[in-house]
Amino acid sequence: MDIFLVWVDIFRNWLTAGIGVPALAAEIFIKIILVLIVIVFVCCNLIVLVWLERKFSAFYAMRRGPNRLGPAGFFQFPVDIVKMLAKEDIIPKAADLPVFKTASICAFITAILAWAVIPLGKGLVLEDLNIGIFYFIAIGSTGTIAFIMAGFGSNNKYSLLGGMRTAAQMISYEIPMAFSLLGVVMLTGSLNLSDINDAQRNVWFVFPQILAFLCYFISSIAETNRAPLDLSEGEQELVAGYFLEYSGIRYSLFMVAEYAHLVAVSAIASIMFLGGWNPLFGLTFIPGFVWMMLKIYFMIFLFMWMRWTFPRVRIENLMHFGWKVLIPVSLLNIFLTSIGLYVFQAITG
Amino acid sequence: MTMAVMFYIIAFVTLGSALMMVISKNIFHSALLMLISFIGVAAVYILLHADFLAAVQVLVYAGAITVFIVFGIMFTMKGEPRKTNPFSQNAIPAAVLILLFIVINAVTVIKTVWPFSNIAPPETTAKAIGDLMLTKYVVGFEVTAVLLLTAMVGAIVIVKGVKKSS
Amino acid sequence: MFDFALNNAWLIPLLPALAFGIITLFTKKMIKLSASISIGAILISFVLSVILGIELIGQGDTFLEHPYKAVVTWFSMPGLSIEVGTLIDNISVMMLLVVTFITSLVQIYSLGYMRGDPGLARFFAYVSLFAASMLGLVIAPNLLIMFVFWELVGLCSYLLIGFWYGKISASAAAKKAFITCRAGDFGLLLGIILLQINFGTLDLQQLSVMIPNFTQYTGLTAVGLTVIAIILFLGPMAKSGQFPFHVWLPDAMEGPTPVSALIHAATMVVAGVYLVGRILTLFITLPSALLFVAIIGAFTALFAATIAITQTEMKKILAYSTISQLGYMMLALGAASLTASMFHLMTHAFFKALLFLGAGCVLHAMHNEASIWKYGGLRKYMPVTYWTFLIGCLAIAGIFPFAGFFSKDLIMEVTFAASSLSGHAHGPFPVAYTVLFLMAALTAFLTAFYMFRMFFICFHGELRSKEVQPHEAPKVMTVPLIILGIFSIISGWVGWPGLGEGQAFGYFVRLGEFQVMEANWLLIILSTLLALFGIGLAALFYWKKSFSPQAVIERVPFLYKLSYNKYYIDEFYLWIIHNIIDKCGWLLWKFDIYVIDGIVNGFGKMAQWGGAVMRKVQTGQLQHYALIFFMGIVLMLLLLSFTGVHSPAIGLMGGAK
Amino acid sequence: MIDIFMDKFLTIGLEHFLILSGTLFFIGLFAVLAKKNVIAVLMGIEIMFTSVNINLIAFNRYTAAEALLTGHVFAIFVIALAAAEVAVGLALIISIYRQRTSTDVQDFDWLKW
Repeated sequence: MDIFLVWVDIFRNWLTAGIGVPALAAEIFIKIILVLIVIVFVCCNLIVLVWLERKFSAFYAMRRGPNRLGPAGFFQFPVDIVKMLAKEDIIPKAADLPVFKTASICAFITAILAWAVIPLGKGLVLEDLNIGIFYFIAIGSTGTIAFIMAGFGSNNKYSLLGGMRTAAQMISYEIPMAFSLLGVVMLTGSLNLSDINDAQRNVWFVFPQILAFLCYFISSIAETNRAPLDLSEGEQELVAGYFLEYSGIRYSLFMVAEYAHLVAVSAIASIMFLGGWNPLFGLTFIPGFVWMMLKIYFMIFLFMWMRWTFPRVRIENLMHFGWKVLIPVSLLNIFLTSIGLYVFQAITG
Repeated sequence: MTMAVMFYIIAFVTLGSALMMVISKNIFHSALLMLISFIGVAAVYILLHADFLAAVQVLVYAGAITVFIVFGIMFTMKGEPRKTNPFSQNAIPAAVLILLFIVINAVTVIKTVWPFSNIAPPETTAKAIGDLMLTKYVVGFEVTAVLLLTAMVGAIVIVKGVKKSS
Repeated sequence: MFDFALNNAWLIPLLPALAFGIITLFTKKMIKLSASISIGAILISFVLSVILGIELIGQGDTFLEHPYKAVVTWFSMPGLSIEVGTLIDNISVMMLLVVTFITSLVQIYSLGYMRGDPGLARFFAYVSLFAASMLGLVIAPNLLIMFVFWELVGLCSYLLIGFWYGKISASAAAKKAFITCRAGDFGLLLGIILLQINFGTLDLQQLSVMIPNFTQYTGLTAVGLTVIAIILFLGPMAKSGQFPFHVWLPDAMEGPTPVSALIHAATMVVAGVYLVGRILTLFITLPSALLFVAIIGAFTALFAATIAITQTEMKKILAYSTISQLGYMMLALGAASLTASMFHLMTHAFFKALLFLGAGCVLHAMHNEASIWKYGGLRKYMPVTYWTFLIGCLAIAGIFPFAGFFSKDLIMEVTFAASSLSGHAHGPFPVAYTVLFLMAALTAFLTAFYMFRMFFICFHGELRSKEVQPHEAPKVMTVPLIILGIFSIISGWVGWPGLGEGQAFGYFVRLGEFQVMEANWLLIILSTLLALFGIGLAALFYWKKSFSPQAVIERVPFLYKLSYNKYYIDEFYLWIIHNIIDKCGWLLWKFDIYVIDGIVNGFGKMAQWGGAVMRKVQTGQLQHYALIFFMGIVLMLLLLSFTGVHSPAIGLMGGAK
Repeated sequence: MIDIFMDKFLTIGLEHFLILSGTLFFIGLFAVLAKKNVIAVLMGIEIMFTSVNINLIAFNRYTAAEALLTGHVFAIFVIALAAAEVAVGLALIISIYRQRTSTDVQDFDWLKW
């Protein structure tokens, strides 16, 4: 069943018994390899996502999109990556060097750290924490600081404004996001993502928690800084926001972070609301991992649809919507959920 | 052994970044070093089997308080960033005082015989904390909620000011 | 009705006080309403007093033996308990009657006299306040309350003398009156405090019980108590214008004439007499003090009379006669006779009020011309005033059957009884009283002389002033005159010698046992003769012009000048003030500036210097404070850990052992 | 002697955490006492709050009589308090800054006059 865990066990046995590596070192070695696998997985996703995004945007704009390299222009992005890595890493003279340099790394790390608790299938997870979802929220909140660092470190007014906008936006939308996830946690009584996934064998939580799902969906758009809520980039007024001064590999790290975050958010959405790796229509012969990826990509599709359909909102509308609509609605959801739970318990005894 | 190594690494990071925070001449760097110190403290919590609190620490301190402070820095910063966080004249007496304190604290702690019970920590802390909070300490919980609301309203009123209407 | 009046005797002073309050606060702008309120209040008080008076007369000496006392405790502390309330006995009721009666009449009279004055409402307010204070003084149950009202009375006197505050002389006179009285009041307060310290009470009844046996209650010697009595007596001396405090009373005539009549003749100035009468036990217990009172009284009487002979202003003459008559009252008290004193107080109130109000009419008619040498022949212009004034003069001169005859005769009689001339003198100082008696007799002669001197100059002969056309005063002024005239005639008859229990004045108002007074024909004839002699002499000098007064003056210019300038007392006082008190003041001022101020400024400098040093510590920097605070903590920690003290604090901090 | 010391040194126990938290606390206090910028002072206070939480949890871990998480609950209360404190503190700092255009604590000397 847990083919992933079996592989890990085999590998560990091979290390300790076969080669004779000490247990602790083997454990650390395995962890490092696993982390690398996760990073590679995320980056692979990135290639697909960038291609998808370009195709989607072309589709919605009634264009063709990339179509020269490879089938349907699929190899456009790898080439782009090579170009980016080869580019000169320009650092402004007035920049706050340590901050400027670490900012992009921080953004990448915080995006990747969230993947530590996200299971892609049964046991297919780095660390199945008891407080997985809470960990996810906590790590998500630290992402803010990377954007501020980037904005500040660039020593550029547009960057600084972009960074501050990002911080304000992310802090504001973290609250409805956490509150909307709280409804699901109340239903399952656990913070563990696997437990939550297992609880949806019969019914997906998107149905009893439709309000929460909507809240989560909107606030995760804000969390990932994607249009129509990508105020921090705001090409028209802020040129490119916090990563205005970045180029080359540092810029690509921000890109990777954004897409990693997008995939993570989608994964959480599918685990929390769409049943995770539980199969649809009893199609159990398809592995859970595939179901999971399908759901993730469905969510990504929704995000992209949103992105290329709606125009960008103004900053005060964004804040008003976050504080005056989403938070009350998510609180209402918690209230309704608790009443529903109480009634349910009263009925079933 | 593992525990000791981890502890000393974490302690080094935590204390070092805290000390650097104090020493740093750039207030923004100070804030970032404070963040590192906070994360180090979260790691200390994990060492103490308090994983829920570690997450809370990261969420509140690293996610919210640091951002607040950075906001405050950005609202109030002016001039050369490298000179934004100088020491005052009483730095040296304060340093002597702090050293004395640290020594006294260490001596006091080492010389004291502590009553150990060493009960194994519960596996899931979140549930236990929730139970305690909503049963035994429910009053404190509610009071804290009211305090937070009051602080929020107070902060808004202080910054925005009260419009003198009518 | 009587019970109501008795139980609510506090209403008698309260009503005028209320009138004062209402007028000052609300009706100051409405003169007629203010006057009505004031007069209405005093009339109600008068009616209440009359009710009390009638009932008390019916009851004989019940209330004299057992005064009605209704009090509540005002404040109380160990050794001192002060009650406020009313003490109703025959003496106070007599005073109530006199005061309310005279006040009512004077207020009605003022309606005419003060007509058109812009401050009339204020006038009525002051008079009401005065009436309230005087009535409160009369029924005060203890010395402290009495003192409070005493001061209030002084305040009203000040306000009313300075009523026309635009006049410099008026305001100066007001200040003079106030300051002079304060000088005496200091003694009074001191005496009261000494009494309180020694006897532990200020209640009049308790004092009158305790004082005769003072050796039982206190450690005082007779000399000590005498000193206290004399210190206490300073207050009455000042208030009643006794020598040497008499200087304010003639100056007080700067006030409106009704005020002079009311306050400086009939009521307020007798407060001193009344107070001494209230605690006469104290003086009777101490013969030396009694003699002191008598000497002061007799001397003042004679002294003022000699001044009055040469004065040229009607009100001044009347003022000196007042001083003289007050001296008589003091003499009577000094002869240990409350009856004689109170009797003379009552009759004097009537005829002196009459005289002053008559003088007011004259002034009114002569457009405030002061000098009597400008008058003359007023008889035909103002007959009512003439006749009533004549009654007043006869009464004060002591001609039978007018009131003054009886009261003055009683005083002579009690003084005579104490002197060695009477053959069976009681008391330790018969010789001294003989002298006093002779002085009183001389004063009686002088009184008759100067009163009729004034009378003849004013009302007989020809009008000397050419500017004015005198006219009779309006009804509202003459009716009070007539009423007072009637009382000046009949009020003396209650003292008819030989009246027995339940009839004689001496039965109702007395101290000690009642004795039916026997007529001493020798004295009666002597005093009548003296008075007639004085009148005759005045008539010869100023009516018939048989002798020229000028010739007499030229014969003894020194004496004339002495008398005319009031024995230079004022100048003497001024000299003292200028040369001694001012110099002392200058000295004290220098002392104050250089020594006291030096010390005070030195403290200030020290504080400044200390502050300048200490403010270095107070930097206002929170961090400094926090640093010092934590330094303190470190010190405490080190101290505790090195001394090894096992205190709870160290336990709290972690229990280092 | 050295063995005992090494043993003490390598066996992580309550004392280690207490010394860690105490040192952290005093470093925060150092920031409070010695920094000019008021935001640095605020950061020092935050550090002090955090270090107190280490104490609470360490005591709960090592000396709790029963397996209750009272220390954790109180740490959460402290964290909430710290959040409230930083919000109000920053609000005060910003409103003072608007009036004085300074964040230097030595300019905040109204206590003096």
